[in-house]
Amino acid sequence: ATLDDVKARGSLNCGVSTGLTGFSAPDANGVWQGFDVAVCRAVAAAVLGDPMAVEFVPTTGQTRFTALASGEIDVLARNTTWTFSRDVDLKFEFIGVNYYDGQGFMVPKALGVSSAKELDGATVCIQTGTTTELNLADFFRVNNISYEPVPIETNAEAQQQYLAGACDVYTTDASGLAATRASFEAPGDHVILPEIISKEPLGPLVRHGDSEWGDIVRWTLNALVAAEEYGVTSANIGELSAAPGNNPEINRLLGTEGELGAMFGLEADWAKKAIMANGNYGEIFEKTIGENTPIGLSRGLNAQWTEGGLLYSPPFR
Amino acid sequence: MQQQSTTSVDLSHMTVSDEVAIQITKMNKWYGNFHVLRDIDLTVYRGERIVIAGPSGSGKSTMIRCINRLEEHQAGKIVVDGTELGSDLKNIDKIRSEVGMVFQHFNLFPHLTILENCTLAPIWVRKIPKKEAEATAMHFLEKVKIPEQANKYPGQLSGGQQQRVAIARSLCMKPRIMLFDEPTSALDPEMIKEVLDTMVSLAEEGMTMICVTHEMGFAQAVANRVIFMDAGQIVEQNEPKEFFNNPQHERTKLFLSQILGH
Amino acid sequence: MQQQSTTSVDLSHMTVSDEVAIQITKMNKWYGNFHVLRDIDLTVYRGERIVIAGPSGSGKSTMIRCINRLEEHQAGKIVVDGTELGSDLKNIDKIRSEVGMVFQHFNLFPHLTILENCTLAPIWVRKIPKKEAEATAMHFLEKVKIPEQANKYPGQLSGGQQQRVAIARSLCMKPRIMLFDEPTSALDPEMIKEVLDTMVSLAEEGMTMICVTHEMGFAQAVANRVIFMDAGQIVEQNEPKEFFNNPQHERTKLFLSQILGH
Amino acid sequence: MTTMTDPPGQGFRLSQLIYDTRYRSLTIQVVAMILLMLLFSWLVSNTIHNLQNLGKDFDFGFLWQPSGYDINQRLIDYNSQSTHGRAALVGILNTLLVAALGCALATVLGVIAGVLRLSNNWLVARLMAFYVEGFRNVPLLLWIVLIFALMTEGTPAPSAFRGDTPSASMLFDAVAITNRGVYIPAIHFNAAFFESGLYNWLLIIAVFAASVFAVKRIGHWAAVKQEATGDRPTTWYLTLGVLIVPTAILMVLMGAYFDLPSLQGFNFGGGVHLRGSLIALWLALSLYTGAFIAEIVRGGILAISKGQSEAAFALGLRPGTTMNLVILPQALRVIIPPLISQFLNLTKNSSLAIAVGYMDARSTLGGITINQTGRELEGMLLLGLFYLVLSLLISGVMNVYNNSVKLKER
Amino acid sequence: MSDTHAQTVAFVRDTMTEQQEPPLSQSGAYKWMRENLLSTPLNVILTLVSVWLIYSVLSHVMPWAVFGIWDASSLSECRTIRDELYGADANVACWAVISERWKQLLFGFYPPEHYWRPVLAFVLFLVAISPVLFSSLPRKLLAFSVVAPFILFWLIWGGTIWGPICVALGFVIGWAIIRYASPYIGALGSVILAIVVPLLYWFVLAGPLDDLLASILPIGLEQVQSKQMGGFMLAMIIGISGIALSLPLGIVLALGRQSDLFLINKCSVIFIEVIRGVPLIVWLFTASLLLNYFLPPGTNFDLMLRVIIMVTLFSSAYIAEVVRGGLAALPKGQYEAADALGLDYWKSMRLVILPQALKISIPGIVNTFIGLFKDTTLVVFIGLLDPIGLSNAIRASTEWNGIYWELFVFIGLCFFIFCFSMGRYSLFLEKKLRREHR
Ligand SMILES: Nc1ncnc2c1ncn2[C@@H]1O[C@H](COP(=O)(O)OP(=O)(O)OP(=O)(O)O)[C@@H](O)[C@H]1O
Ligand SMILES: Nc1ncnc2c1ncn2[C@@H]1O[C@H](COP(=O)(O)OP(=O)(O)OP(=O)(O)O)[C@@H](O)[C@H]1O
Ligand SMILES: NC(=O)CC[C@H](N)C(=O)O
Ligand SMILES: [Mg+2]
Ligand SMILES: [Mg+2]
Repeated sequence: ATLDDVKARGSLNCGVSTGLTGFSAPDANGVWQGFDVAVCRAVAAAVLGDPMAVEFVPTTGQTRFTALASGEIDVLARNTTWTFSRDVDLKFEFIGVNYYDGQGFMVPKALGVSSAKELDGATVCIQTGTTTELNLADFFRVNNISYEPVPIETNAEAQQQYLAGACDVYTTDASGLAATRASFEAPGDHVILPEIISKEPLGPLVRHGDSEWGDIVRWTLNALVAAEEYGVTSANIGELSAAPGNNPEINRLLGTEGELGAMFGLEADWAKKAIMANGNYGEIFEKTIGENTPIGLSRGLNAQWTEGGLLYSPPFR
Repeated sequence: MQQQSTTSVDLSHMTVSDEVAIQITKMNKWYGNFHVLRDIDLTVYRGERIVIAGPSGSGKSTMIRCINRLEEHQAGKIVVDGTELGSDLKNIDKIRSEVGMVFQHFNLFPHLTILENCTLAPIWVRKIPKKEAEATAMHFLEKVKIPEQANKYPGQLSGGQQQRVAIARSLCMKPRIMLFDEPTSALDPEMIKEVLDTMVSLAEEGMTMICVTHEMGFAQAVANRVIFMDAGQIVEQNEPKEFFNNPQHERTKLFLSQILGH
Repeated sequence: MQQQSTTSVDLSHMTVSDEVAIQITKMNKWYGNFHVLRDIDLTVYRGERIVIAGPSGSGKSTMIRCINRLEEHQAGKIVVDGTELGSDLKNIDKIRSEVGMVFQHFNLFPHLTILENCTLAPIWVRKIPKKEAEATAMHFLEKVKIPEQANKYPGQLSGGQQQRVAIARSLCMKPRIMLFDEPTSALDPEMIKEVLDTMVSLAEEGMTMICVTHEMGFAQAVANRVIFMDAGQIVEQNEPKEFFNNPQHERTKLFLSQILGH
Repeated sequence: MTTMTDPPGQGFRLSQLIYDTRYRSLTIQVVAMILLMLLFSWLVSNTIHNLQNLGKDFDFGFLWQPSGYDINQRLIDYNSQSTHGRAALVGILNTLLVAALGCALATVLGVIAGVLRLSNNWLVARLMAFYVEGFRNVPLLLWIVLIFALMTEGTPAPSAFRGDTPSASMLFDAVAITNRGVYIPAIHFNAAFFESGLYNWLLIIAVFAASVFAVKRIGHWAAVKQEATGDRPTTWYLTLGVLIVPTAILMVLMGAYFDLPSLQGFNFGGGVHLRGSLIALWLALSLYTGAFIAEIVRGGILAISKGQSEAAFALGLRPGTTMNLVILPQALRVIIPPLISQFLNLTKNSSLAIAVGYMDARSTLGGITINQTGRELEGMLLLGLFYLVLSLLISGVMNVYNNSVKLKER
Repeated sequence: MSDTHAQTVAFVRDTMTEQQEPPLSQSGAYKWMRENLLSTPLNVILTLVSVWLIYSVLSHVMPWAVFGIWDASSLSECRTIRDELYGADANVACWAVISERWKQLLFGFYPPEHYWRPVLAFVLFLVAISPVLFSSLPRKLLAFSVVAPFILFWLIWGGTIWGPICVALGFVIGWAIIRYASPYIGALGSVILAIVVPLLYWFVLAGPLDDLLASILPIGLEQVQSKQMGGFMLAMIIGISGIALSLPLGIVLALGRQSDLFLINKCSVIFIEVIRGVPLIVWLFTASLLLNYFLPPGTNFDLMLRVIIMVTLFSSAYIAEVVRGGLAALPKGQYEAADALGLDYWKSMRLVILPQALKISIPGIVNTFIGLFKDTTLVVFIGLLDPIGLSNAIRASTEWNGIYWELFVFIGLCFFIFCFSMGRYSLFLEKKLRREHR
């Protein structure tokens, strides 16, 4: 089983994107950082007790699924949209959503375009092997306008082509657009068009057939979300986990009460370690892509359900 | 054709024993549909020196190549030193290590020194310690009169010297029978003599030899028996004097007239 | 060196006209800074058969190659059949189609049959209808005694046959002068004879020939004149009998003693 | 006295399996067969097991499902509603297109460079040596990336052609070189004979082919005439006329006109769009392979000994005729086999299209389709088969050619 | 009849003419120019075109390259310096990216304090390969060539020294069995044993033995992950191990293709043709994506190792063809002489045929290696950091975003120097072989 493999290996193989600032990119020291990376680290912390025990495998839109299916990676955390066919036909298991997104368009301001409908005849940079590629085809077909797709492997390449003017428009998940624009020299020269043409619930996924492993990843993600909901942060987690407090939900989450960890073969404090890795969901968001980062994404749909968002962790019981 | 100086050697003191070295009975061979050797019958006694002559394409090479199984015969029987040549690899190996062969084009191994050429088979086939093999090799190199070349490579030797090395290489396996396939026909006239002299000295020691050659001087001087082949058959065999002076078969007469008429 | 059977031919009935075929005056040639031909003066009359001899590197090949401008000379004058060889392309073409040349290595075209080899130039240079060219070619192939090979490819012929084809190929252009550059030196002894015989029969017909060769038998039998070259110069020339029996120059004597001493 | 033993007993002994030449080869082959089978069944059972674990099957049905993605360069009708199979076909055609274009240009470049490298012009020969060594000793991928970068970074975007004082302008008002590719004039018909452009072009090609055939007949006629009279009639103007006039007349009849590219909206409209990816891949493949071909051509010409041309000159043949009748026919035999294996390499190397996003067979069948359907095993198998069949076809052609031109030897 | 001319033309030279200088028009720079640049109108045109071409390329490239800026820490800093020095519209190279990152391009993310290891490994590799490449060197060096692979492996990947030693021990065991056991159990038996025993040893004993030795005497170097290797070092590792490992397989395939045994022959042919008929990149994808399908569930090994395996299979097909050429070039007499001396198939191959065939094949092998070395750049598509992959990574960093030519020029130059000199070596070897064959 995957869990045994990971334990035996002593490290988690985690598929991430080849480089998307804020989501997954190596920093100056070669250490991977970002929103998606944090999920991997949390899982590694939960399973192995060490958030750094992760081997990151950079994947492109095209290679990610084969990498996962062939077992080269144990979990794929690469802003991947949860779709029916990926779940059912490609035989993967999406274990949740860590970012609710939609597909957007970015154009240079100088082009004077204000709506995606005005893009008739435009050249569009698009990452191959993504849902955005399919959505794009649908969008232009439905609106009966023409376009010229320029297929591209990685975000870095797309950025380069777009900046060089080899395409008029770059389209991908809105979060990806924001992240890309943030790394431009002059982000202000580019606008993200108002249309969001699709639903893109992005989440980590694992292979079909190993439900125990799926459970571990799923509940690790849930733990991060729940932690934010219950106000467990990396600042107060030490205190909270030292002794059982009066919130049983928190106690069960942090393993000071009940046997949740043992149920799927982890230590009792698995969730504590996972949260300690990078903080709770909210902390991770703020640190990596939040409004105070150059990427500057607001929580929007990704706020807790209690705050009008869609994040809703099932109970730890 | 130049007559060689070898005519002066007297080999009459040498005895031929009754022991059979090679016994070929009703041997036939085909290349595809082409019948190369037809009903060959031949008995060679130990110590005999046989010369095979015949026009080109008559199957001389093929016959002696059958004797150490470089070619496979398809019918009949070849018994060498009491061992029948069949498809049994062990027998083949045994026979090959008892039968030495010298080729027209020497076929020395160019990447090995003369000494290594001579010790290769003794060491790897006979499993003789290297020292001993080298001593034997030097002995035979002295015999063919080129011990001083032992550490050179074949490419550095003249054709005649190369052929003598080839003979020494065969001798190092201490074979009981030696086969020669036109050993001098790739050589310049001066070198032919060197090689023939070596062969004569071998003959003097009583080695059983079968030699395909057109050197009729050599045949007359050394052979016990001359065999004439044509179209895959043995047409005539006789002792040399009779053979040359008094050929019986028409084909032999014709052949001899051509050979000697040059 | 074997004396060829050609010695028995008698060419004394043949006439040499007064007409000048080739006139070379004060011709000089350099390869880079190397002075290959120095002040060559030579007059060849129509019907003459000239043999050029000399040590290797003396410039024999270079000289006859200058005659049909395979090499360019840098000073002096070459007049062939009344046309001066200069840089004028028309003259060069004219001379080349009147001067036939046979090379040491035959240089047949391997992708064409013998017949095509022989008709190529007549058709494309002389603009002769194919039928006619083929008839001529067969005529000359018969002359060199290999009409039956007409449809084979050069690779299928022996060296001697190939050289005879090369001669026939030149003849098909009906040249008035033939140049031979060591036509037999790439051949086996038996084949040399075939080719020399062909050349003798050409000589008998009164063809003007210049021939670089070491076949002194041929020179004695066929040539009107033997020219001896050394170090890029004509050192001595004379009729064959005189040349061989009574050489004048030291250099010639030395050369002849070496050649004939074999 | 003889020491002949009786022939060994006729009974079959086990050791004969190893020591008897009759059975030995059989034994070896059977053992090899068994080992091979074991290896295969091991691999297959692993695969089956792994597929089962993943809950997948082995099924080519995906080829008939709609693909959902668009392909920018398509030689046949295709849209996002077409099947994956058709997408694969589009990719295959794109591969064949760039391979064919590449082979053609590489041959031209190679022949020119190879011949010039032998030129007695010192400067030109050096220059060509520089070209050959430069391209042969640097990885193809680098050249592709480099030329693509040159395309995208070194050329203006279409927007540069816009405005009253554009910073870039079209060549002859007909060709626009942009970082999205090159736009060249297209030929259109306003009195076309058929609805579909394809048929019109087929008609033109047919007429042109007929002209080519006629030219061949003219050549034949000239040859016959030459055989008969010895003089070859001058035919070049006839040839030229026959080659051009009928096609030209047909074009005029069909109302052919140039459709010049012009800036429309975001991009140039009209004309033919040669995409940057195609151009970069094409140029890089051609330049790279051209360098190898140059060496082959040079070697081929050098392999024809100097004696051949000297013999031809001595017979009075002019240099041109010598080239045509003596040197080339021989050089071609030497050149063509390695040339074809270069074509093979070029075709395989076209799979580097991945570096520039050119939609070839690997990108469609072996890329997006695999990714959208999760059929990596099936997809890669088909892709491998495609290349394999292509290679075998090309080398088959080579063998036929080799056998047909083999020189006859004794 | 007037056979008189012969008499009248009789001539004997009395004074020999001396060697003279050629006429002026025939020597010196003038002649050289005339002949090499301006001999015909076409040539004049070609010369002019070439001069123009060279001028226009150099006039663009030279100032760019020569005035390049070597000292800056980012592209924008480069641009500031350029603006100060030459003004804003000057076009000059920013070589600073090379001076800052060249180590990365050479070694990837190999820990800098351990750079000496790959460097030393490279030097040792050169020493090990030299007796193979230059036959004039003492044969004793070959002994070092045999142990070198283990040393090189250890130097580059680190870990305890016992790992490579334990692996090497397996080979020693196999060799010892063949050497000493064959008199007792026969050639065939000893060969089978020599394959089975080391395999058993490697699978069962080597691991524990390694651990044991390591715990007793922990000598070793710090371990370095394959992931950390990149750049030219990666290209070298893949190329060299690919060729070295494919050599035995290639030889076996070549022998198989020459074999009379139908099945063996056909299998070799199919293997070779299939491998060669499909682009390397497809094989690399297979290695990275599909290999796990064919292996037992749960196997998971290093991507680099998988690439090396695939590259080995790939180049073995090419090597097989090269070796086959070498085998075919040997005269039939060599095979017959070996047979006639009583050598069996394997002995005659090992002692007589292969030593000669391989020597003839070395130029071809070197050429295969050059091709393979260039092809290692393709690993960028499966996520390994070869020089081109690293250049992408460097470009992706904020400091150097937007830099192209400098990196390409540097990488191209490195490849060129390496491949060109290897190519020259193989040419030299071919010429030498041709001389020796005469
Ligand atoms: N491998 C082969 N396949 C088919 N035919 C062969 C083969 N080897 C030899 N032959 C034919 O068998 C016949 C006998 O050949 P063999 O070499 O024994 O003749 P030979 O008497 O030695 O002639 P030579 O004096 O020319 O060496 C010849 O006609 C030859 O063409
Ligand atoms: N292309 C060339 N470049 C430079 N030197 C040459 C060239 N061709 C020939 N030579 C030199 O010119 C001299 C005369 O050569 P040539 O071939 O005419 O001699 P030869 O008398 O025909 O000798 P041989 O009997 O060996 O054929 C020789 O020293 C030769 O080395
Ligand atoms: N642009 C991307 O890399 C991801 C696109 C999209 N979210 C997908 O899963 O296909
Ligand atoms: Mg024979
Ligand atoms: Mg000469």
